[in-house]
Amino acid sequence: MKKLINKTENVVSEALLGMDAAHPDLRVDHEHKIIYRGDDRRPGKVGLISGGGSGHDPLHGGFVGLGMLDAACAGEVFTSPVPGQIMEATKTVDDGAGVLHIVKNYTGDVMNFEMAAEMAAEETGVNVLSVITNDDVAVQDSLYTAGRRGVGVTVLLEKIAGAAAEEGRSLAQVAEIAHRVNANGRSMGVALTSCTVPAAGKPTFDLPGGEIEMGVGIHGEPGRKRLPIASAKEIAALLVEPIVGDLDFTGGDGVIAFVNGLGGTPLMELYLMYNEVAQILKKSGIHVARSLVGPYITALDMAGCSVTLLKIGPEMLSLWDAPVRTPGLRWGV
Amino acid sequence: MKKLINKTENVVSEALLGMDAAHPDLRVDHEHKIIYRGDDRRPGKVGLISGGGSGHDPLHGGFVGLGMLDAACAGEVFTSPVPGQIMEATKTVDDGAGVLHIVKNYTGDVMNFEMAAEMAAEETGVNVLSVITNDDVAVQDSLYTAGRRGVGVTVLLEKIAGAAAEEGRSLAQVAEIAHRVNANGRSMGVALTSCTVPAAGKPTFDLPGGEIEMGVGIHGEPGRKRLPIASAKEIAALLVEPIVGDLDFTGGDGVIAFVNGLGGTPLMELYLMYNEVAQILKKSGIHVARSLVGPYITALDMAGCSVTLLKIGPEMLSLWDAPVRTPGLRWGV
Amino acid sequence: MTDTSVDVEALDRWIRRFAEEVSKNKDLLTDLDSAIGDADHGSNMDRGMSATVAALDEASSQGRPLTTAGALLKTVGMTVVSSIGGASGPLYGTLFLRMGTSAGDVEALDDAGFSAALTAGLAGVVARGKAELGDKTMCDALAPACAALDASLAGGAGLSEALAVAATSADTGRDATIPMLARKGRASYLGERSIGHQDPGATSVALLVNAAAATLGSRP
Amino acid sequence: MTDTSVDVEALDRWIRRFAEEVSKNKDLLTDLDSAIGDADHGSNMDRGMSATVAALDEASSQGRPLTTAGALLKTVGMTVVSSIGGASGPLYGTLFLRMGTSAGDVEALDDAGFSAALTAGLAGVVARGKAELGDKTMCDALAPACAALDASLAGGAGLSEALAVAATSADTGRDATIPMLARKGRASYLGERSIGHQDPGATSVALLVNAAAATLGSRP
Ligand SMILES: Nc1ncnc2c1ncn2[C@@H]1O[C@H](COP(=O)(O)OP(=O)(O)O)[C@@H](O)[C@H]1O
Ligand SMILES: Nc1ncnc2c1ncn2[C@@H]1O[C@H](COP(=O)(O)OP(=O)(O)O)[C@@H](O)[C@H]1O
Ligand SMILES: [Mg+2]
Ligand SMILES: [Mg+2]
Ligand SMILES: [Mg+2]
Ligand SMILES: [Mg+2]
Repeated sequence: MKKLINKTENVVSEALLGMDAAHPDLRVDHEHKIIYRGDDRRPGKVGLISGGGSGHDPLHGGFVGLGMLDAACAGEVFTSPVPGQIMEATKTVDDGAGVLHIVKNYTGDVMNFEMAAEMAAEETGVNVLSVITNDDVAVQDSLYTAGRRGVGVTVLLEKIAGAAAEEGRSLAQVAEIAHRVNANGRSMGVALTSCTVPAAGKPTFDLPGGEIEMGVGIHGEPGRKRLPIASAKEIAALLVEPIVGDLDFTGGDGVIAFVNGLGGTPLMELYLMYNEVAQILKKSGIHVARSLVGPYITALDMAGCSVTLLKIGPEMLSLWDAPVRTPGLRWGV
Repeated sequence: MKKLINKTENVVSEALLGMDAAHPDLRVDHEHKIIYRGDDRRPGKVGLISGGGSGHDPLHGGFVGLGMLDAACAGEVFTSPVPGQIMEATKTVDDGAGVLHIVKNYTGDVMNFEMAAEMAAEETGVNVLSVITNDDVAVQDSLYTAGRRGVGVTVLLEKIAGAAAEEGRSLAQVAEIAHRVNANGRSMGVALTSCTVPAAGKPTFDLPGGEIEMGVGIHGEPGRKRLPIASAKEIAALLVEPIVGDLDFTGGDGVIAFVNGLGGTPLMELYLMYNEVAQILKKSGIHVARSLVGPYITALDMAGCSVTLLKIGPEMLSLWDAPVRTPGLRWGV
Repeated sequence: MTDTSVDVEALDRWIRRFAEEVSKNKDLLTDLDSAIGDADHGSNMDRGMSATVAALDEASSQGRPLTTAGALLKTVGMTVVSSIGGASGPLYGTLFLRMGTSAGDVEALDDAGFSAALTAGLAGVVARGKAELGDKTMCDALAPACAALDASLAGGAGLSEALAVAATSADTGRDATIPMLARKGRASYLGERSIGHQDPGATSVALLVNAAAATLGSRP
Repeated sequence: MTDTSVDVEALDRWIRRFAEEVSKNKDLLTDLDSAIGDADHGSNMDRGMSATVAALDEASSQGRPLTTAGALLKTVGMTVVSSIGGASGPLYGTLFLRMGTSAGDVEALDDAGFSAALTAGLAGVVARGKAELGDKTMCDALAPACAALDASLAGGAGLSEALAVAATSADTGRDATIPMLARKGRASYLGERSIGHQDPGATSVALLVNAAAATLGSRP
């Protein structure tokens, strides 16, 4: 394993020191590993919190700021934060209007956020609602399993719900639009290589020379199946088909099309993939209203990408276009 | 080689199709492989053009837009554009106020831009000035060699000169500040892995398990020497020492400190490196006025990073802070 | 037969032994989690149990020793919850917290009391994680261990003997996860591909029950 | 002796042969460039020479054949300049453009005329790239080849023989780049580490001169 790190145990805390130094707009609580907005918030604004295992940068810490999150709790690499952190962040950002927890659907994340919400409510009576993202069509959904993973939609949701909160909407309203975003988004990912968790010191899975792993998440979990490496055009089709097969994206005001890099794949390839995705969508009669291309929800150094489609209407579109000022997404301000 | 591509010959043109589709703010001339600003420019504004081999995304195409470049010419992967492209872009962006060519100091880039400037001047009489960036302290400079490579400073220069042009300064003034940026910036890079040029199909160099390559550029050129992998703290020292040994960065208004990812290294490690760099600068009495952390001038999928320091005064600082709206850098607008 | 007394010191020994075993088997647990998860179960458990040992040390060094079984187990649970994260943090945390509640403010537990506490812990894990038997989780080692412990004690065995049986059951339960198709936790994302791999959580649970057999059964 | 006539057809054969050789040696050129450059000299030259062959084909198919040596060489030069980029684009482009200017509007060059054209090409490369002998560049193969060609012709050899000598000189010049420390081009960034590697540009120049020896010397 070759990484730009010191001790593996300190990767997360040292990266937070760097984020803190690089972004005067943010305030970092190093004891609790929480990244806060450093600027003034609208009084009485609903608080937006997310968090999860580290190693998905810029998610979540890079999405803290005006128009997006109020706080992000950083867990160990690929390990959800603990209830204490989440409770601390919840109490800190609550301004009386309540707090929304944005949680990716992993057993660990769900349970830790759940415990934190219970504990925070008990301690201070803060009103907490949660939205759980579960957009990964690679995973067969069922009442009897852990269900689908939360992946790319999380980024879009944090932006859109963040704008709704910034507008001054109530907790119930912000939660409602957040649920709507999740319900209307689907994702699918592919890995060309595994990632290497610093503490593990070696790649999580072996991927022989000529193979790719279809249906991976963002934790180096092995995917659903291996295939021989194919062209970008073929891979794009393999990613888009299960997405559009799962939800009807035609008609209406179109979609936000999001091609996400998993960390080790350069932007040039992501643009090339986006071209393939855009062509498929065009042929399928799906109108692309907005697009996003880049590494936004990553899996350490994994090479590969994911595609997310989010069906939108005028309301979501205007929330998407609303000003945002975070290290990871910034426009209109 | 595993990449998200179709045919290796089409990598650049297909990535440009994707950029075009993803960025309605840009206009792409696919025949000439030129990325133009799609929005309205101030009338009579000096035109800023850069370009170079592809594979350094977001440089240069991702820096086209308000407050930065007017056009970027995309060469083949790691191969400078040809004079015809550059001439075409020069004629197109000239608004009577002349055009500045921003060229990284590589033999090929310098010669192709030179020929283009000669041809454009001959054909249309457009006034062209050039600035050549050569900030890489890994390379020993001499009158008798190709001199130092242009690397990280190019990003900062495109931003600062872009802001000067946007303000309405004359060609001579824009060129002057551009030269000043180059004169005050220094960089140094390290690779943890080689990159793989699509047409070559295999890594440009072999880097055995436990070794790193110090003093690499952005083309997978082997560096100056190999060392056993070291801690982030040690690597940061090895990068910063030759920079501050080459130019005095203490005093004055401080520096822009830029930790750049080479393509395959995740943001978490870049932040961790930035923390180490910031600590060294603090100990050395160098004030960090602004910082930039992320993959901005890359070498395809190479893992590693570079550090750039730019000594600034109030003028450069305010040009740095001025609004910019490009796919790669965006603030204040 | 006389009941074995599981007092605070014995529980402390148990937890420390578990921490040692986790540390020794850290790479194994992470390797198992690499195959069907995200390669962190070893470092998660090791981080949690090191923090727990540190918390136990601190409590005694600061002169506020944990004097009841309930207090000790709750401290373990709280430390685990607040230092692990992931799935194992809340699950192991709940296990120990519920054991603590079940144990209550007593200096020592009798055999039945220990068995009841462990079963209460299992119930907490099930309540929190909603896993059913056969879902390929830590429950597949913990549930048979609880059942065996209870049955052995009911059949007249001493704690020593009953815990030995429970440890064997945990091992068998752990091994039985290999052919299972995962329906909970990260391994469930793999569908059919989860078959043929041993569950990391069931493996750490087997270490926990074996540590109990090695430390609790002996009369003081 | 009678001069060999290097006419437009002969030049066309030369260029096409060079294109073939470049295509055959594409991987070799890229491998050499991987060691001390950026791994693209093979694909650069191949892209340029394929475009050149296409340009020659197009000119004849569109019924506006290149009727003079100057016109043909300038077409080659312009195509190379506008399709390669990098260092080799302007350098090879200048080589052929200057050869074209030197050749002028004639249907055929005599031996001395061809030699003069090649030497003019070399002068263009030096003017553009500022390399000196021993800098480990294409000049280290091209300069000795020009000198040998000129000297052989002056000594009374026919073009065939003189080009054979020139080709040998180019090969020797190419091999002599191995121990050199690069002072121009990308290889110069490596400093001492450039020693021990053959220069890719000198290697492609040797292909060019060998292609001339194979195609130009024979009397029609
Ligand atoms: N819903 C659940 N109920 C019981 N145990 C579970 C559940 N989900 C996961 N587990 C256990 O947790 C283990 C994984 O723990 P760990 O790797 O530490 O957490 P994470 O999956 O968050 O990375 C699995 O091997 C499994 O035994
Ligand atoms: N200044 C120069 N003068 C002459 N030849 C040069 C000069 N710089 C580079 N070269 C030649 O160009 C070759 C590299 O060409 P190529 O790889 O196609 O371009 P690039 O270096 O831009 O990638 C070198 O091997 C060398 O022979
Ligand atoms: Mg985990
Ligand atoms: Mg090149
Ligand atoms: Mg795990
Ligand atoms: Mg090259």
